[in-house]
Amino acid sequence: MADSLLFQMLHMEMAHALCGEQEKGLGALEGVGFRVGQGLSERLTKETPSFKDELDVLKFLCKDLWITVFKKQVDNLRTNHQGTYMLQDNNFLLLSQLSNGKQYLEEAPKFLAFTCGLVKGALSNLGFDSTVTAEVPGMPSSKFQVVIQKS
Amino acid sequence: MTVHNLYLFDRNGVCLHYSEWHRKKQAGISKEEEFKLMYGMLFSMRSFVGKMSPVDMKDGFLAFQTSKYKLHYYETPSGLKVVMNTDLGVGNIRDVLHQIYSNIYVEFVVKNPLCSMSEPIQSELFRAKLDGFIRGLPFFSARAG
Amino acid sequence: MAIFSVYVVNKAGGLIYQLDHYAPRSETEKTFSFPLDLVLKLHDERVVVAFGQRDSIRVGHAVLSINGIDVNGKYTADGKEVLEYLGNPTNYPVSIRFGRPRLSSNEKLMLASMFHSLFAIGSQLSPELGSSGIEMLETDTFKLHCFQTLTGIKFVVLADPRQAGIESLLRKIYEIYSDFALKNPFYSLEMPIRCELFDQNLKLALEVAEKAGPFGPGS
Amino acid sequence: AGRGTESKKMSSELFTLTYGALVTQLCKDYENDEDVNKQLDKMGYNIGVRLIEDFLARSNVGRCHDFRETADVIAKVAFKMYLGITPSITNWSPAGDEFSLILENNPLVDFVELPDNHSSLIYSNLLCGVLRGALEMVQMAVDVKFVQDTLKGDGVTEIRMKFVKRIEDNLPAGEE
Repeated sequence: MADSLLFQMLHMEMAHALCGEQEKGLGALEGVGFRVGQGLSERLTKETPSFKDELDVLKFLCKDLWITVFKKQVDNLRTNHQGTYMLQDNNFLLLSQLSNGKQYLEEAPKFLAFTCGLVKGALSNLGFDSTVTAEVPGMPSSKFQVVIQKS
Repeated sequence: MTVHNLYLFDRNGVCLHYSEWHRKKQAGISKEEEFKLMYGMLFSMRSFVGKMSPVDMKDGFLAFQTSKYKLHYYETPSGLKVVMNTDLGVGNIRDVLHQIYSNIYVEFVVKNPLCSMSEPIQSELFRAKLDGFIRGLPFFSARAG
Repeated sequence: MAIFSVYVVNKAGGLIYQLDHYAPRSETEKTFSFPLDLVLKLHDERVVVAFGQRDSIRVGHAVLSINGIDVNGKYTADGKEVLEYLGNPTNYPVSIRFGRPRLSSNEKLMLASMFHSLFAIGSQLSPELGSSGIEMLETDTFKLHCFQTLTGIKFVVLADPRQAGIESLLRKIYEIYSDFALKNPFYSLEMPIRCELFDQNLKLALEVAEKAGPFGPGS
Repeated sequence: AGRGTESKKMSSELFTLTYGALVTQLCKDYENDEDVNKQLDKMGYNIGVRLIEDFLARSNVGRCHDFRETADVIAKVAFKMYLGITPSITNWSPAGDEFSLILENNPLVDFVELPDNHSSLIYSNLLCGVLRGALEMVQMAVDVKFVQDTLKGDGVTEIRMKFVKRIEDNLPAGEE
């Protein structure tokens, strides 16, 4: 879709501009993602009734939020039922043009920072504090680990 | 029917990509010189056809052929030049060259933040997608060659 | 159908004969008020449109006349610079005729030698063994056909893309060349062809070939 | 989600939301608005030089030889394709080298009130960079600036575009 392309292009340029020069590096990009996550989860949950539990919120992230931003659902959600969740996207939109193997692997983190912020922001808007980290087993798949802080 | 080779040039004459599939004769000069010679030819060809044309042109130079091969040419308004050499049996493949531009170059170079638009393309994904696309063309088969 | 022109080029790339058979005129005269809404520039000693298209005035068209008086290259008839003249508001309104510039004989010489080198590069860059130089060149407005003799003379015909029978026309021209140029004692090889009979027979051959139409029988 | 227009609306909101977050972040990272404006323009330029390729590939528009033709393509094809709106084209200069794009509302400004201490911030300056970068790739050097912005209380948003010059194809150094 043409207008989803604008988002991708903007993300691309942010990853280049925000992480390029200053050493603040990924923090700025994560900050932008955080604010977008807050805003999106606000809009996406206007009509939905409140969530049953933590897992229900994570399912919302993997479906509604992921489709809006990445045009597909998360491929695999696993949890240890103690507040740690693993989201796996086997064809992550923001990596799919880069490579489908090892090339550019070392550059991957700056293309995941925004999304870590996005997930963190969405959760915080729904009342959950979390830490989100990401890793790339091999392009273009990516894994996001979400650890919910017990309040 | 055969596809011999393919060149991609940016608007300043940098050879962004070159690959070959069935090539029996090299140019007898280094690859760098060959790219410069090819680009120089295309650059002069553009002004040659522009002056020779009896009426105003739209697409301009499309192709030329010799006794043994046909060179197909496609240029975008942004100055990207796609050049494909095939055997003489291949007709108008302008839409194929446009597909290379829109489905492969735009998708895996323009939308790849780690790909500069004015240096030779390093992305392996781009090379794999291009190679796959060319091998899948109906006129690619080398059996005849 | 149309055959636009014929060029004969010698071994060294020198133009030894040129005929414009059919040169469609595309000219437009229009009155402009200041400021001119076309961007003009100097190119090859002519003032041409660099940007901006109005009605049938196209980028690349040259200023041919101002207020009905033909210009002389980049100068007006009375020797003033065209660009300066058109930059001065007091000369407005002004009537300007734009059109595709005719090729000067100098330009034709340059284009012939340009094709000569393109022809050779086409062979050098061939991915196949034993390739000739460029035999046919396709554009959206014309096809250029080239037949090179074993002695290195190139016969080049520019025609409408759908014009058929050009291969046999080229052979016909080669015959006329050997009959009326080579066999003419006053003609020295590789020099410009100024033989009346060559001219007449060539024009006749073009008429015949044109009537063959898009897919008519080769003459 | 993903129900036809709903998802289309959502993904254009995604862009405006992301853009808003970017501007907020830049306002934090840079001391003064002037630097933020410059950074937005630079980022826009980098997007424009790539976006033009996607646009040309998708729209099959040929070379533009005329500024009126360019204005139509920008307003009726490009804006429609990427932002879903069609600005009107007005205020042509006599020489036909300047025009304005008038937008009822600013497409980048869905959820934003300009914070008061940022009066000299040009919120949508990225758009100017995008247009400038894109047109430069098709050999047109242009100046682009906001002369009115609904975000600043003006009635409409007006983007002024001025043709500077045509960029000639250059032969690579060392060629004949």
